[in-house]
Amino acid sequence: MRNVIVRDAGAAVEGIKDGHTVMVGGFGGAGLPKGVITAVLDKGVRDLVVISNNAGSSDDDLSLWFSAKIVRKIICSYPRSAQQFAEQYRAGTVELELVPQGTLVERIRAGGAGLGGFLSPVGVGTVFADGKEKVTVQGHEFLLELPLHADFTFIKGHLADSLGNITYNKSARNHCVVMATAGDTVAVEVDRIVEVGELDPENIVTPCVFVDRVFTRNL
Amino acid sequence: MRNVIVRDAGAAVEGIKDGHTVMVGGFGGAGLPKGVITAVLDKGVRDLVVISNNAGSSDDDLSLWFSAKIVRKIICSYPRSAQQFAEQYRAGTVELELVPQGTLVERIRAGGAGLGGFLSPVGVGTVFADGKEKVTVQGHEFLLELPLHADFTFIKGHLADSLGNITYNKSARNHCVVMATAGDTVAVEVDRIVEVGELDPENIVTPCVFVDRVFTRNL
Amino acid sequence: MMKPLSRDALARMVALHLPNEGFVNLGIGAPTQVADYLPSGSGVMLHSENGVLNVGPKPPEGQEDWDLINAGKMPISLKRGGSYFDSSLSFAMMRGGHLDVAVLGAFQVSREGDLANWTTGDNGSPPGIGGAIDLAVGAKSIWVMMDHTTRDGRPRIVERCGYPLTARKVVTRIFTNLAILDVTDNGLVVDALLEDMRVAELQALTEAPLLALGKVRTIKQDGAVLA
Amino acid sequence: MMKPLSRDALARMVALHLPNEGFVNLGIGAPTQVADYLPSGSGVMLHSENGVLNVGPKPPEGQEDWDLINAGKMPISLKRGGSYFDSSLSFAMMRGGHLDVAVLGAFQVSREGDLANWTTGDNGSPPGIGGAIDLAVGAKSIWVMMDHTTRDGRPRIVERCGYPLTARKVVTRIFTNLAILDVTDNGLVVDALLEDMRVAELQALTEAPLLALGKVRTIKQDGAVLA
Repeated sequence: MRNVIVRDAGAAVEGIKDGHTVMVGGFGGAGLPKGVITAVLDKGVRDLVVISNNAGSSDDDLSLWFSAKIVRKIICSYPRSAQQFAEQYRAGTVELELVPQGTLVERIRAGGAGLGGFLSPVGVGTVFADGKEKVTVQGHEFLLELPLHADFTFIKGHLADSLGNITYNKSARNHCVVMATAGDTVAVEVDRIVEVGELDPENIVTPCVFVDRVFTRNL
Repeated sequence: MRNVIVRDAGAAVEGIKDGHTVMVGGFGGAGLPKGVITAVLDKGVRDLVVISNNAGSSDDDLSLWFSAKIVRKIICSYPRSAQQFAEQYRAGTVELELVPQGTLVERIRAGGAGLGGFLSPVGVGTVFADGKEKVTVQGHEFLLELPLHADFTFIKGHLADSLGNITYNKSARNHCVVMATAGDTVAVEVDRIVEVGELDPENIVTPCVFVDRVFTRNL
Repeated sequence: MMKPLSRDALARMVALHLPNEGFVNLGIGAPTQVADYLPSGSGVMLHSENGVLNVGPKPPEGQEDWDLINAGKMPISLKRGGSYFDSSLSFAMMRGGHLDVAVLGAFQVSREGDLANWTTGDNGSPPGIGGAIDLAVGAKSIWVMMDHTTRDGRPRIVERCGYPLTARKVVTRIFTNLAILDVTDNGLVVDALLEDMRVAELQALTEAPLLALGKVRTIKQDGAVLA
Repeated sequence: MMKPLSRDALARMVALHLPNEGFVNLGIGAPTQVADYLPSGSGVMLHSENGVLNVGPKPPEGQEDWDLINAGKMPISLKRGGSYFDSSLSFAMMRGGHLDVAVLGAFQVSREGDLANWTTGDNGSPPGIGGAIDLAVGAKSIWVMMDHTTRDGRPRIVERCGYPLTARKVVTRIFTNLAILDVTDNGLVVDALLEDMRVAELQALTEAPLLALGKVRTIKQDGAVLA
């Protein structure tokens, strides 16, 4: 039977390479898979393109990747209170693609759902329309937004079984749920692993088809 | 406190008018709100535009609406085994817009999510591309699909509280979950009404913000 | 003349205007404070963009759950009948017009309801947009809550926004520490004004022209408004 | 010459080829039967378009739950570790390339892998497309399972489909009651053939040209295939 449980965060990030695009779940600390932060650093990769809502604001999050200068570009909605990122940004050593949060999530969903893009009313008439194709439908103007996809997706769940079915805890679902659909390799850090059959089929949020690796953190 | 419970199916369809667009949930009988079928008939409305996966195949579903000739057009994916519809279709008294099932669901989702449309790979190079705008993104051809929205949405849930939070039973979720987001008035037939607080916040599938009316069937 | 409303009084004034049983999103910063002044029994349900409906108050110290936070990343609680969902559904709620009111902070609002609330364009600091722009486009009513002028006395309610726009023609109502203004097709209409203040005095602090068409209601020091 | 494979034997042949632990969708009609022949321990997880993952067998008579059905609207059960979800997520799985194999019935398949499986264009009856087209575009591998010819002996594997297309260049493998063919850039390659049948005999029943490049495996009457 399928078993996606891996030993630790190191095994969860195995195969990550220079230049990869990496999605990292979380809104603030909720949904952030902290175990992979150092595991990725340990792999010695660089030039990463990171897709995440924030750009790190404490000593156990994406800030560490900016300090270590392994990020070439970040696609995110709210890189405030992000001191390490801000330093790299001011120095011109990291590229920022700022995306409205709802558009960011929807672009990730499009990537996971096999869509070529979508028409959004968000950003029309603002700097967020710059460089984007405008499409008018039934008299309303929209921006054509393109899908996002990643080589690796790292997210935080609550419970998992060995098949890879995932539940989340409270507001920690945030971007994790769509990110789980949009990575070539999807690795999920969870609080606890349960027996197959323990999760109520009605309450599984991410079905196992989307999940490649599951691990618990060595605390 | 908000209380969306109404007396019966008749109250749930109150306000429906000639020419309205109506979404009806269900895949076969699962998720089909059978109580509203006769309630709508009782209102004496006609010229409805119906959005549903199927076109009825038994004596307690959309077949009744076709028998009564109250449907002007149906937008659906699989109107097979639908005898009453087929008769009207052959007679030329009802219009059919045939939409691939995944595209149907996604168009409804776009309607509920405030998007102007999306680019789908489904249907490229087939008759389903006829009359649709083709958009090429990064060398791939897509069809521009437009959102669907309804005046009334009728779906079937399992449990509801008086705020309008909804859960579903097994595969009866199907199209109901997105349809709940895309109607001006959303009425949900449920098996049972529970106290506010009884539904686990992690397991509510349709949050109450989408729901206007809830009723149980008088069996 | 009375002093401008305190932050608390302004929050209270906004809270007292929210529709009963409405679904409301309070933006990060000052608008978050509105939650503290909702009348008991108002039935207002608060939405948080990160995937929470029916947000409750801050939990007691020591009982914070950092998996249960609001858009400002501060610990919250969940009221009975609340629910959790992912960001795609949360933004579908926002962009899809399912929320009745969004209360947002702003740097500037124009006569036509243009909103500038995400950046002053200051060089150096990385900009952040977050979810405010999705709310501004999607909620049924967009209310702005802000000081009437900048700290150095310049108007924030202007003919045309000088700062980068968040969205065009979306603001429907402006609550400031001096007044309540309605954004109408005819222009900005004064709905309520600080007690003892005159419309001409308010106009002097406002770049866009103001209309006082009907009866102007009176704002008391505690944020209550009298007809 | 041996008789063509029975429906059961064809279903068994397809079942034996599915990848261990693969995520598989079985189309309505004949492909549904493949489920009955999955080797125990294969770990194959079946997906149903109406929102079920890890579909189990038909429940015993009297224990049907009409809220738990498959794409053919017949009662099913759920295996341990299965899950329910709504159609938008279900079709995201399909269109987004998350399923390993979709096994679909067909009226015709072309040399290049064009698929025609939704309508023969007969006049009168309303057409139905359902979810087959989404699968055909999205699954990583599209396998067709069908009789090699029509009832009156005409080829179904053709140069160009005469019936309306479901999708272009998507079929990767064809399982018929006579043979297994791989759709390659060079054309249709015979992978396996009914015992005692010759490639020339198969070609006579096939409009598109066939290639027998390497060793052709042997299909036994029960659907087993020998190297």
